[in-house]
Amino acid sequence: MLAEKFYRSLYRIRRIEEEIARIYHTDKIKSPVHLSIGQEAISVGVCEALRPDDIVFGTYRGHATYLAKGGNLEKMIAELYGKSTGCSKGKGGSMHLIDVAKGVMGTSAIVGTTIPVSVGYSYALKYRKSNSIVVCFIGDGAVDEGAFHEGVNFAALKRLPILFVCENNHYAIHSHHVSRRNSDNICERVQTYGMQAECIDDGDIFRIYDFTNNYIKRIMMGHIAPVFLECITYRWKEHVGPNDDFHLGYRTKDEAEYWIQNDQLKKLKSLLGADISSKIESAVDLETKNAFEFAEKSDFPEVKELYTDLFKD
Amino acid sequence: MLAEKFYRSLYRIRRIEEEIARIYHTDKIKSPVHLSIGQEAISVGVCEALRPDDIVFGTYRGHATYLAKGGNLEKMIAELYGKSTGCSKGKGGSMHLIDVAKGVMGTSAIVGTTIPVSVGYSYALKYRKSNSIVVCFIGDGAVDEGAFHEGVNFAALKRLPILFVCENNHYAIHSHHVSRRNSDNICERVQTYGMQAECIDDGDIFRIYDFTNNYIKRIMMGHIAPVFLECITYRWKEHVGPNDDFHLGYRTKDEAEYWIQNDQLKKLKSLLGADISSKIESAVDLETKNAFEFAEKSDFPEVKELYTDLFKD
Amino acid sequence: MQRILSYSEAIREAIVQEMTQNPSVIVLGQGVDDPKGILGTTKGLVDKFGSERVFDTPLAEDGMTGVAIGAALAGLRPVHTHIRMDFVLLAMNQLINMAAKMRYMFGGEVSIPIVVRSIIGKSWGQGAQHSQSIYPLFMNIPGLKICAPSTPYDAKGCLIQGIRDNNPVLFIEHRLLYYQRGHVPTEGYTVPLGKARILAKGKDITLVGISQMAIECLRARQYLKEIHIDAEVIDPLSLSPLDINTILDSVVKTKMLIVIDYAWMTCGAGAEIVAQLIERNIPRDVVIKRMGFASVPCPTTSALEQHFYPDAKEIALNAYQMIFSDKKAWQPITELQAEEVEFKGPF
Amino acid sequence: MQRILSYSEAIREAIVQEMTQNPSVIVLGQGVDDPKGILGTTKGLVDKFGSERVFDTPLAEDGMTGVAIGAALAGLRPVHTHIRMDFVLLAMNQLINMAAKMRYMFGGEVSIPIVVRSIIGKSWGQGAQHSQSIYPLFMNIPGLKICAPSTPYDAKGCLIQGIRDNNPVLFIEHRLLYYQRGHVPTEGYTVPLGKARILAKGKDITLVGISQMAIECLRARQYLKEIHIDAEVIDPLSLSPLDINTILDSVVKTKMLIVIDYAWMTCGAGAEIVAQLIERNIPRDVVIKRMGFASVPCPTTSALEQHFYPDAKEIALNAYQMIFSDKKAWQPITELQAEEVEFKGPF
Ligand SMILES: Cc1ncc(C[n+]2csc(CCOP(=O)(O)OP(=O)(O)O)c2C)c(N)n1
Ligand SMILES: Cc1ncc(C[n+]2csc(CCOP(=O)(O)OP(=O)(O)O)c2C)c(N)n1
Ligand SMILES: [Mg+2]
Ligand SMILES: [Mg+2]
Repeated sequence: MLAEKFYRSLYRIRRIEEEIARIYHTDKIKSPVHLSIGQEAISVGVCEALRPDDIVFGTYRGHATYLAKGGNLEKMIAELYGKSTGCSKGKGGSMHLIDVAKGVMGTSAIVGTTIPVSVGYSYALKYRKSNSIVVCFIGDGAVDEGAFHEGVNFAALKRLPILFVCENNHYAIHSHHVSRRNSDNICERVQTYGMQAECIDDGDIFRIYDFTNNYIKRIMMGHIAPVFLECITYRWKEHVGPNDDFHLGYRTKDEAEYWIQNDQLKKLKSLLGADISSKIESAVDLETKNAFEFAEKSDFPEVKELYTDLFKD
Repeated sequence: MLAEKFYRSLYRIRRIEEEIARIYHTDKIKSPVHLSIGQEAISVGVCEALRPDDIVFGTYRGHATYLAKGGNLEKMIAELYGKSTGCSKGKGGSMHLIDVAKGVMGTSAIVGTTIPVSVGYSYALKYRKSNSIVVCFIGDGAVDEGAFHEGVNFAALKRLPILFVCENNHYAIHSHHVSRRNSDNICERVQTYGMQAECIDDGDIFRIYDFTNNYIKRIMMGHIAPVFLECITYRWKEHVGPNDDFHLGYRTKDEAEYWIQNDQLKKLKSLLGADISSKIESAVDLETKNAFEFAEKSDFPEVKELYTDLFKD
Repeated sequence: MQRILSYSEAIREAIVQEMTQNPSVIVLGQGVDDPKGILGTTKGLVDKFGSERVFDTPLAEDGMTGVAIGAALAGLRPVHTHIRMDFVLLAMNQLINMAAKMRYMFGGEVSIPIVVRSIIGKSWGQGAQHSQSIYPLFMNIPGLKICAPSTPYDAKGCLIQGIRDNNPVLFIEHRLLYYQRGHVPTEGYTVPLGKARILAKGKDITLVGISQMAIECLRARQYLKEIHIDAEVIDPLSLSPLDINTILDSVVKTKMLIVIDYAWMTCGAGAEIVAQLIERNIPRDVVIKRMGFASVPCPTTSALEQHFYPDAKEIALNAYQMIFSDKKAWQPITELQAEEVEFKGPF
Repeated sequence: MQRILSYSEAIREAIVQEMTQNPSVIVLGQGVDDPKGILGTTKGLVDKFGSERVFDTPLAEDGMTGVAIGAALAGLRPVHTHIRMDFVLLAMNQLINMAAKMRYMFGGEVSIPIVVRSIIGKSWGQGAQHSQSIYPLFMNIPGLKICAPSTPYDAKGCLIQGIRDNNPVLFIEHRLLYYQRGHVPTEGYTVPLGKARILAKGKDITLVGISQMAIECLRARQYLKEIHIDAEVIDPLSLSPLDINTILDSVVKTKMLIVIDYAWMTCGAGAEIVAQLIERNIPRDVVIKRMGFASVPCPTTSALEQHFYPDAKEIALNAYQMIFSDKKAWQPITELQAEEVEFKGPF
């Protein structure tokens, strides 16, 4: 059942990020964390529709993307801990997660950089006549960058199998889009490049799922073209770190209220009922506990690791 | 009379560029020349509407812009000859023309670079509550660049007094826009940034003039906002150099035919009649002759000039 | 009496004073008007000077650099801030193809008085894309001035000089320096770009430290006192133009030199300093060494990150080994108290 | 029998052979499929291999570099061409923040087999924005390989090696070298990146010339024969990794070194070579000099441009002055015939 799958993935991400937030003060995680709390339904809705061979690229706010696409949990937590068992051997940290086997092709800390890279990956897929697609998750801030324009243009030009997913939480760090753009009409802009662009403004996970599903169906039928999905959403925590930041004054709790009420996690839970949800929760809680234990117990990389992984022979 | 002014400026640019083309094989001009022949009416139409304090920025294909805005002719030819009397003391060549006194703030050889620079200049004008505007001339190739997106966005965001003029000749070197963009809808795209954008597709110099004039009127009435003007046009000569290049096969003479028929110079001449036009022509011919003589007679810079003009004290 | 300010306060004071006395000075950059105010350096400026003079920008490093250049062409003096130097890689085209060249290629007709502030420096676990210090790339380019002062006094003086300078100036601030405190005069004053500062006199070895490495050199100097080595510590302050003579004089005296880049070493400032000294025929018995980042991207895990950066102890150890021609792994006994607060994330 | 090809033909042959044997190799860049075909190096490729493997791009250097990186991540081997290295300044973000770092920051999970071809070199009157050779900027960055061969033989061999290499490789071609002709074997062969080539043996002085400067060094060597000076000429071929040992061995023998950068000297390859030699304790009596571009943007007028670039006569003069400790303005009597056609614009 769809709701159950969604709930499992969503609860899992929320649970893990809350655990990260909880232990963050201990300094065991010496890596800046950009939590997705409040925005997870987008990654879940999209990734639940994806097939194993589909590819995702994410941003530094990438825990949800990584986990939703099936990225290895233990390796992620170990990565945050800087351990050699981490998905990037401790060299990447929270902002550089990867799981090649699961099609998570990496997250980047430079805003906008994954846009053309995702497009290039999808070029290769089309070139190989693969049926797979690439999903490129970006924030609304990335839309400001020249790389957005150049990347989207090329995807449209070559009609590539790529789904752009823009998580529009209205802010880039503390900067609201009104101080960055004349109007908030990303989809309208994207359409002029020659691709379909739609906005889902209520965070509904089923709508996000359906949209992605339909896109994949069209790809399978041979209608290869890029598509753009904007999802309005809200970041609950501070830009980076485990805390709330409404006291800073750049945004208000009121503004957040709709999104807190609209929490997809809560909605799914009430859909499923207590029996099912609590079963899922205890399984996830155990998995979470184990993952953090795995990270704790793992070793730090040896000093000689500083010099490895620069070049491939 | 408008047509007379237009004809003088247009004939002058054409005449000078043809002279450049004529003597180019002598290697006296050791600087790559990107001729505007066929496209001059855009610069003339726009610049005839400008006031002395208005500012223009142009590209490496900038002879027309420079001359139409009143840039010093002798200094331009001397610059092409690499003489110390050139507008850039021989250090800039054909691609780097400037006449600060006339508001020609410089042309650049890196596609797209003058876009944000023009925008920044117009920010300063608005900041100073000046009535002047900036005109930023670009080619259609510049639209591909991230700098276009970033520059246009900022102009729209801050509602700056800037007129973008895109000379759309369909080609970037030998590359037609179909190999660079999904569709040829620049204005539609620009509108989504939140600014007026219009296309003049027939090269009519009076329409170009009127458009600019109206823009300036609105600015004077205090309606400060950026505007985008696309002018469809055609480059008659090769991308760089004095020759025709229809033999290369990337474009056809047929395609050019409409524009050659539609030559604004010819049209203006027939409007004016032979009397007036030939009076203008002989004055310009003399001026041209003098300018080349000036360049010929001027000295090359002394070797010590190699090291000057790096920093301002 | 000495007035003590932090490095961050010194920078803010420089900006406030220059903005006050010259309406052409404007401040732009991502987050300059936000609650954190670029680690405090731009805090409150928007209230003081208004949103036309102090403004946040879109995430558009190349474009906004062009905007700053254009505003400068029109006579403004923009101070453009990047919260990490890594992001300046997006602005190389405007900085190198335009800002550095326009005056020359237009035969002196224009000038580009911009200051580009960028923050370098470790904090913790920032990783490959949030830790770079790429000043060597700019040192290669004629037409740019670059400075990276290490003390609050020089931060204020160099920044005021940078804002008044009629040319593009890159101003580089290390995150850990923000907690440095020191004497800063109240009035506006300038420190010239192109004159190195001898932070401490000494006779046995010359330590040249760039940006925060100058502070590490001062610490290393303390360590070395234990074994009666008297190190001279030089902060070049300005990397372009580079004051080689102050370094040369010191090296002629001490016959030993370590240059510590806060950057990768290949084609770095250390290489340039060594090459310039050799060209100036320094005495043949001078011993020279370069230090800097490990030749890899910066890893996040502290287990590796701590070996990526040079520090005071490693500098002291290298000095010890050079002086005694000894490979022994000497360690100072005393543990120095960090004068500056150790950075604690996240940011 | 020797098969003689031009540098340009050698490059084209390398690409054709690699594309033929490996369907993962693709070619992209502005104008790669146009009638001029990047000075002939990509001419006819689109007809041979189709427009999915050989394609023109929008004017979007940053974006298209990202596209190449993404395609490489997916297992393709893109060869991305820039007709001038100046334009690579728009692609620094993708090259340095992404291509150079991804393998490391993902703990070895990915690799980025891209080749970035870029053309440097004077022709005439190109001026400040069309003449830059910014390889020193990339030498500072770990994670990139850089080569700039001077002969047709090495151009083919290094380019094939670059395409087969599993890492980002910058391949730098000087416009004037395109007219060099030389022996090029028919079959596909590789020349390793990381081993310098001794272009001519000699015992009196070592001349290290980068890219086209290697050819100028060969000419200088001819001039110097007049006065019985026997110069050794080295082309480093690969700048990252840099084969310092070949240079070191030569210098130990000749005791005299001139490094000629085809770039500005500050923080250039010359600086790095000097610093590495000093760190390796070369004999104290070695005399060293750097040459390179004048420390200004490149002017267009030939009256100044000819003094901007080093050339064979100036190299020979410097060698003469070093060897005889003489300030005399010596000039060779013979005038060498340029082996290569002098470039004649426009381009
Ligand atoms: C090129 C670049 N510029 C600036 C930054 C600094 N920065 C980090 S996150 C961020 C905000 C990005 O906002 P958005 O894309 O909306 O993503 P969100 O954080 O809201 O998920 C900025 C400006 C960066 N990392 N990269
Ligand atoms: C950033 C950059 N990329 C590539 C080039 C090479 N180049 C020079 S002119 C040109 C074509 C520009 O076309 P367009 O903007 O349409 O102007 P037009 O030549 O048609 O007037 C190109 C690609 C350049 N100068 N700058
Ligand atoms: Mg956002
Ligand atoms: Mg065009």
